[in-house]
Amino acid sequence: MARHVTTRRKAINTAAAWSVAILLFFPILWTILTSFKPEAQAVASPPIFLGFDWTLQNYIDVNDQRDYFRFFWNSVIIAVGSTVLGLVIAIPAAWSMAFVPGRKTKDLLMWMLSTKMMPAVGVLVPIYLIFKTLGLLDSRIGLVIVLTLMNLPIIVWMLYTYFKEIPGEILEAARMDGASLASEILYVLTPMAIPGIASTLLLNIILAWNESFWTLNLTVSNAAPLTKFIASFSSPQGLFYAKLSAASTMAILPILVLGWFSQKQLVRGLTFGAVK
Amino acid sequence: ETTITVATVNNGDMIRMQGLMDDFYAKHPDIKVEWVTLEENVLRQNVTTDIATNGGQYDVLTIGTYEVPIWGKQGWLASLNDLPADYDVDDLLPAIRGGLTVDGNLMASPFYGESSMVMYRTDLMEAAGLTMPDAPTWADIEAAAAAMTNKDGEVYGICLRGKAGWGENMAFLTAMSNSFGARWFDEAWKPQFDSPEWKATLDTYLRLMTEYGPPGASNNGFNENLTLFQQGKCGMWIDATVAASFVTGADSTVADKVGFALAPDNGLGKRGNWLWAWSLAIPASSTKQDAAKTFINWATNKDYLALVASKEGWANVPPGTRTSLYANPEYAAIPFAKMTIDSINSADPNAPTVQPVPYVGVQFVAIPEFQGLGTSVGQEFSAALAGQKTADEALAAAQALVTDEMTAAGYIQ
Amino acid sequence: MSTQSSRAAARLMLSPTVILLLIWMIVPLAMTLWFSFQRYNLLYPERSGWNDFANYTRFVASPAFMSAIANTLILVVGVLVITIVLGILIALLIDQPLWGQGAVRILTISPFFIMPPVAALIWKNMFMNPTNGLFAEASKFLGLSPYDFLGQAPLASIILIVAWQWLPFATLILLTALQSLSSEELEAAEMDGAPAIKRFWYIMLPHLARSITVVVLIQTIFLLGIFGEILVTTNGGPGTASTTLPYLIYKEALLDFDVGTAAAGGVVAVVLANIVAFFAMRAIGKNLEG
Amino acid sequence: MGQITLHQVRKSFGEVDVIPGVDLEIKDGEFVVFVGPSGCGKSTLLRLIAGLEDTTSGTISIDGKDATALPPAKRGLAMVFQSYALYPHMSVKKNIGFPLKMAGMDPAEAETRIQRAASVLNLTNYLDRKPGQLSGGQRQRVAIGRAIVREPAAFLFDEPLSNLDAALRVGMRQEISELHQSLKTTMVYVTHDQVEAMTMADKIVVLNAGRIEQVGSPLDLYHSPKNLFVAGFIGSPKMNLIAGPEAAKHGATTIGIRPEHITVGDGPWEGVVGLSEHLGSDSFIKVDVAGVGIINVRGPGELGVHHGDRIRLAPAGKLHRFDANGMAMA
Amino acid sequence: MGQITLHQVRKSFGEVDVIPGVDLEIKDGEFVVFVGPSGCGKSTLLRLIAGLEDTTSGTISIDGKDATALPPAKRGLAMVFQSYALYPHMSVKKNIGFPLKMAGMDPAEAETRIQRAASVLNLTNYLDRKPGQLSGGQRQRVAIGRAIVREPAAFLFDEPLSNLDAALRVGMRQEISELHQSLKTTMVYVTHDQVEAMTMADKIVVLNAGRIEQVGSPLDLYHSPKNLFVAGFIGSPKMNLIAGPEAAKHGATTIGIRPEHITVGDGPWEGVVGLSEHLGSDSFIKVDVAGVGIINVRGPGELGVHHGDRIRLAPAGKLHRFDANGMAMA
Ligand SMILES: Nc1ncnc2c1ncn2[C@@H]1O[C@H](COP(=O)(O)OP(=O)(O)OP(=O)(O)O)[C@@H](O)[C@H]1O
Ligand SMILES: Nc1ncnc2c1ncn2[C@@H]1O[C@H](COP(=O)(O)OP(=O)(O)OP(=O)(O)O)[C@@H](O)[C@H]1O
Ligand SMILES: [Mg+2]
Ligand SMILES: [Mg+2]
Repeated sequence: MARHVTTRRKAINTAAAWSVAILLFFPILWTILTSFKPEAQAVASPPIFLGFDWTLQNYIDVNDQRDYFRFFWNSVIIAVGSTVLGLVIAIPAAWSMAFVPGRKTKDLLMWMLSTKMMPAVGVLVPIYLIFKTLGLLDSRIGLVIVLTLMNLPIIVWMLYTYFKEIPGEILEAARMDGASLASEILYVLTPMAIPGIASTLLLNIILAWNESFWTLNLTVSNAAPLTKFIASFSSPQGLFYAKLSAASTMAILPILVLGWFSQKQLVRGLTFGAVK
Repeated sequence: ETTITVATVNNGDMIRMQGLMDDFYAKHPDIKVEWVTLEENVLRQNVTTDIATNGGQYDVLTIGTYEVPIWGKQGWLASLNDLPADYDVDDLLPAIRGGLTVDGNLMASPFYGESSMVMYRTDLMEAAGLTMPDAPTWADIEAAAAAMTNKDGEVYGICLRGKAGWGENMAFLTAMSNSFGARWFDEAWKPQFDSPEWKATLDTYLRLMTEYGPPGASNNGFNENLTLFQQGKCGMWIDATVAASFVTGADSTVADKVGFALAPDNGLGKRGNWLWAWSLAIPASSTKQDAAKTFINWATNKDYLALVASKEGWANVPPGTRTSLYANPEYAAIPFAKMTIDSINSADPNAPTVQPVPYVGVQFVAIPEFQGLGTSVGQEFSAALAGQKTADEALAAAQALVTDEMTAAGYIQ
Repeated sequence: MSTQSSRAAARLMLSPTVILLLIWMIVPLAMTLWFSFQRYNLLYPERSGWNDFANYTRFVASPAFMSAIANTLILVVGVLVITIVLGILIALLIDQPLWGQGAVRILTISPFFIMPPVAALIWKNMFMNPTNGLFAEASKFLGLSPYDFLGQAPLASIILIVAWQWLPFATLILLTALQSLSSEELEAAEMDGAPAIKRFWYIMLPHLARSITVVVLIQTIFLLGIFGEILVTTNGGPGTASTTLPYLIYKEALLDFDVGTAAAGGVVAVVLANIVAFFAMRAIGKNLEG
Repeated sequence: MGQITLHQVRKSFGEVDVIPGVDLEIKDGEFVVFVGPSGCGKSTLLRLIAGLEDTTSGTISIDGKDATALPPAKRGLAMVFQSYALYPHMSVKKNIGFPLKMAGMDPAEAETRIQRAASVLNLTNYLDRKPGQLSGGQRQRVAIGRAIVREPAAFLFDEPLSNLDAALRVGMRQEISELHQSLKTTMVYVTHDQVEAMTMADKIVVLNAGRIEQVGSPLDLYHSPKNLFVAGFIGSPKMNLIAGPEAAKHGATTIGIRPEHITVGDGPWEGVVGLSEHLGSDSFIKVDVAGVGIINVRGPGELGVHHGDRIRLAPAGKLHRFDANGMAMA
Repeated sequence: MGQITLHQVRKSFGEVDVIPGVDLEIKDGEFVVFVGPSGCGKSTLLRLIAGLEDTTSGTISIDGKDATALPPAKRGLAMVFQSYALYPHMSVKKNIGFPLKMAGMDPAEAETRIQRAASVLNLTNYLDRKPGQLSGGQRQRVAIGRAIVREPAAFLFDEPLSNLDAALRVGMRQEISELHQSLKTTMVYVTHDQVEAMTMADKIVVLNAGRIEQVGSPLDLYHSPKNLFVAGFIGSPKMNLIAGPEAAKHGATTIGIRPEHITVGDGPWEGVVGLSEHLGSDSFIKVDVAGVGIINVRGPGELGVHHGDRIRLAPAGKLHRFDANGMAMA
């Protein structure tokens, strides 16, 4: 494989790969561009790519209409909160399955995953009623709980695959060294699994950030995250492409940037142990 | 200090109100308003779930003429009979007020009201050598559509709603069917899609749309058609009266070339226009009813109209709720004002059809099942528009599914 | 590692997850099951009581049901096929030496981060709209008449949108897998006289089998529940052309507010999902061993 | 102090009896090596002593006290793992200090102990490195350092050198021997490499399928293997084992003779040279002797014998005799 | 047929000259071993021959024809990789048959060839297993099987035994030697293990930093190393290399004497025994001789010498002399 690759060949590869990448990215790029257009130029025919009258007005309008940062903070709190809570619950579970496996461990994992197959719409009313009874409607806590439970199987699974790569001998060494179970997990396992935990964290923040069924239906205003913010911008009175694009950009950009920066860790985590 | 949560749709008038809150806070410093602004469908889901499960998360709801009679009957809404005198309930347009009154109690206060009408391009009509009567028939419409269509030039004679949904294509088609003498149900709640009147309605609709309509119409709703019209791609558009201010507004390329006419009829005594009002109501479960009433009074009072007029001009005043507005000479000067009030006045939610019906509602049937039914039937008709079904197949399917649902729901014994 | 005390500790530490998930699964499921036998419409508080199997028969007998099942399967399989085939091709491409590999990866992965409703809005309004969308503009530019994606090919359009969102996931997993293929194995094949195509077919593809399995498993779980994209784009239409099982349940639950029937639909969906899962996990579980 | 006694220790995994029942006495300060083929239960036995596995039955006592039910941390033993099992996220210093931290030792006292251990092991210059930045031999030493600081009653080693390359292995082997000489602490050492066993052990325990075949000093085992298994296992190249009429001549079922105890030239056995390997210092040849079988011979480097030559061989050292049960005969 | 000639072959990776320029002639049927320390370019040289790397300059010809630009598949060579590089998803049979399938061979004919290869390599019973179900030695044989079936002009091996454990390594080494004797095909074999090199090679090529230090038969290199590098590299334990006045006595900068060429008892050097290891068959001792340094000695198993003893040593074999440039002196 280490054979020399001609520059010509590399140039062709580069051109092809960039074409594909730009094609995939184009819808996002177009949305971002549109968000800087005056409304009339947003629907101009033929479309204007760059030579339009750049404006920030859409962002100003959008922020005037809705207090963006309130939604943003709710998104952050809910996404991070549910992920961290999930990790706290999942780390011991993943430890158990990875280091003290039983005959049923694989089945248990599959079962956990299968809890995700329940169609959310089908159980909305039961959950809604439970939440109402517990006073959790429109609370961040409530959403954190739901999203934690939603993503718990994924978190457990990802951690499990990471932990399995850690040699059991190291934990035994800690035990020989006099560490209690808690110290073993706290001082040895967790720091060793930091890369894995980080990518689990990232992936689940993304999943939680983008969750748009429970967040829409269980919040009103106090706990409303960005999905709710977006839901207030598809207007019944006119397709405000530019404003919609601005709102969309504001909703996706934080997580997009996070995703870009953590791309390496994410990719490792996404493989769910499929690649050794 | 009391905080009330107000749920609204995200249309222009509501957004404008949020910008005018300084006035409210100045007058009522002890009340704070928390806005929940949502797209119509999401709003309806959230609000309905809340009110039906007694969730109590909202103090003021923005709801339509469809919900008011149903919810009012369930006792879910607080009566607004005791609003202060300056509210002047008698100033409300009778058709609108009628739609919001249940058993003699006003259950919601209209924020703005609308009907539907024909908007057309005066320049194209002129070029075609035609004139649009103020009260056209469907034949007039078809002739005008044929004359204005120039598909190569991307001008389509008529744009109508095609996107499936009880509030989308079915709002239009139900209103249209009224002028053809059709109805959803007879007095025994038997569905009527097998009637020749419905057949005529659908045939006409499909003929208009396939021959003179824009491509992809089966996904066009209000928004899509508005954009098309503003870009000068539609010769005519029959839709909500509120659209008038948009097609003549700044974003429109044809602002100065738009004429208005009443929705068409077939000489049967009913026109094909609807009646709708976005209204503010208070859930019976709200614990802050006084503050909520104070807010509603402020938002739907005559003074509010004056406030908007003073800040944003008469053209931006929420229309269609008060007689006094149309008596105001400044407002009457607006080109579409008269056509709007005439349209509203020509619809009667309590007697919507040529033949008698057991239900209330012009472009809907005010029963809880209608959202589902309307959407399913709307899907059939939009499939017919997309060319995936014939009109007869769509009607037969509609008849069958509505019969099933109504039987299951116990309307048909 | 398996002393009695560590086994006891393991059970203890596993229990919060298992108990929480059990509650999360059983409580709503039990309530759903209960509701599914009730007359229960949110808008008719006065109508209530035991309803036998009426909700089920209504749900299953509804004309949209069979097409919803078919559409659900087509959607899942369609997206899987597209993401895996394109994913492999793109992964092979990105794996080659090229300039700006990092940037290419970043661009490629981006669609995965987009909120589903936003993705649907973008595609519907700015691309597939037959009058204003970029596709329409492109066909006009080419002198063709614009294609009405959502009207004429609603399901295919939705598949396209969903596939766009999931393609990065498949691509990146497959790319990582490709990179884990030992170069010696490829060199051995080269020495054995296998040309590039055959190396792909006989060496790379089998190597990817495990990753493909994971892609199928994870995506199936997420795809079975998709309805937000449908709601935003086609509302399940025209006709029932893009109505899927979750969308059908949505209609019962949030348009009709018929909790009973929606619950029956939910139970049916759970049963079907588990049938799919049973076979999928059988096949996949094997592939994941070792 | 570090005397370990196993009494009727049994271990089974599910149905499988991995250790059918072992009695063993390890004296304080002894260097005991467990050898045996792969899968014979060496690691399992060591882990039972460490407390990382529960015994199925039997008792383990350390310094006279029953430790069978004690958790690993309470047994006062230290273990060095095959993979070293260093904590990759901690510096060398933290690695070595970890047991002390777990024991809640006063940091100043811990620091002195760490420094002492580091200087014993020549690690003083590497205290701030992470394990990833160390060579194999250095990692090995850190693992030992982590064991030393606790001043354990005994050290347990599980094939600590098997991941090192040949040259390093020789060096580390010597270092561990020297460590034992200086600390005089009991060491239990598992290996399957018999050179390690021979050169390091005070006492070798030969295991086969979970059973102890023979316990004794290295030269004991070399010179007087108790049975065929030990005879075949100890010594490299392997002892030639000859059955049949040739053995019968010596009144045994099988006779054994080591390759280095055969001379080439004259003698009773005639055969054809098969493989012949010349290493310069030694020559290894395989001779096919009719009626006897293949005989391995180790001769001097100058042995001028090649593939296909016909030569004669003579036994020239101890001849081991085994009975029908494979047991050595007097 | 399998003659390989390298003429002024040079290879650089970017700036780094890994092979500065090598000339080498490999005769048909020869067993040639490349040895050298890690990173010296053995693998690179082998991969250049295989065609898996392009030469930077120079020519490689196979059987007299220029093969420098031929793709690997066209060179008619077969390679066995260090990691075996078996196809994990194919059965043993499919693995072995893969090159034949790629060559489009008739399945019946392929089947006979596979069976023949399998029986040569004792794999007949494993044909339906996957590589994951095989032991290290069996995998090794499958890899060889895959090479054999093609009846190549030459085999290339890149450290094929380095992943096996010691005992297996000895066995496989002999199997490969026997294979060479029966097939008589040219083999080029890379290793850094000098025992392998010594026992298997017809001709050893010692590489150091990409340069050829010496080419010759194993005993040539053992007895007459051309320079210090080869002297130190060939032979185990390593040759004792002594510089200073002791060397000057012999008119050299450095003198070398192998551990097995030193006798204990009487002699000119007196020292203290450091480490002494007794393996039964041999004893290895390190003696610290004042003014000379540490001398390694290999003696017989019965050598009764222990740590701390003061003994005398005498050179009793060839003494190698090297000049200031490290080259051997006549
Ligand atoms: N956790 C376990 N469950 C079931 N069987 C086991 C377990 N651990 C070990 N065994 C079995 O017990 C036997 C002894 O294993 P052990 O690891 O003690 O061998 P060993 O002598 O250390 O071998 P090696 O030299 O290969 O390390 C083996 O047959 C092994 O398969
Ligand atoms: N693809 C490459 N790019 C850059 N340098 C390389 C490459 N492959 C090998 N090298 C360098 O070339 C030199 C020789 O490597 P080579 O693998 O041939 O050594 P070797 O003798 O086989 O060593 P070992 O015994 O460790 O396998 C090394 O210094 C190595 O770092
Ligand atoms: Mg072991
Ligand atoms: Mg190499």
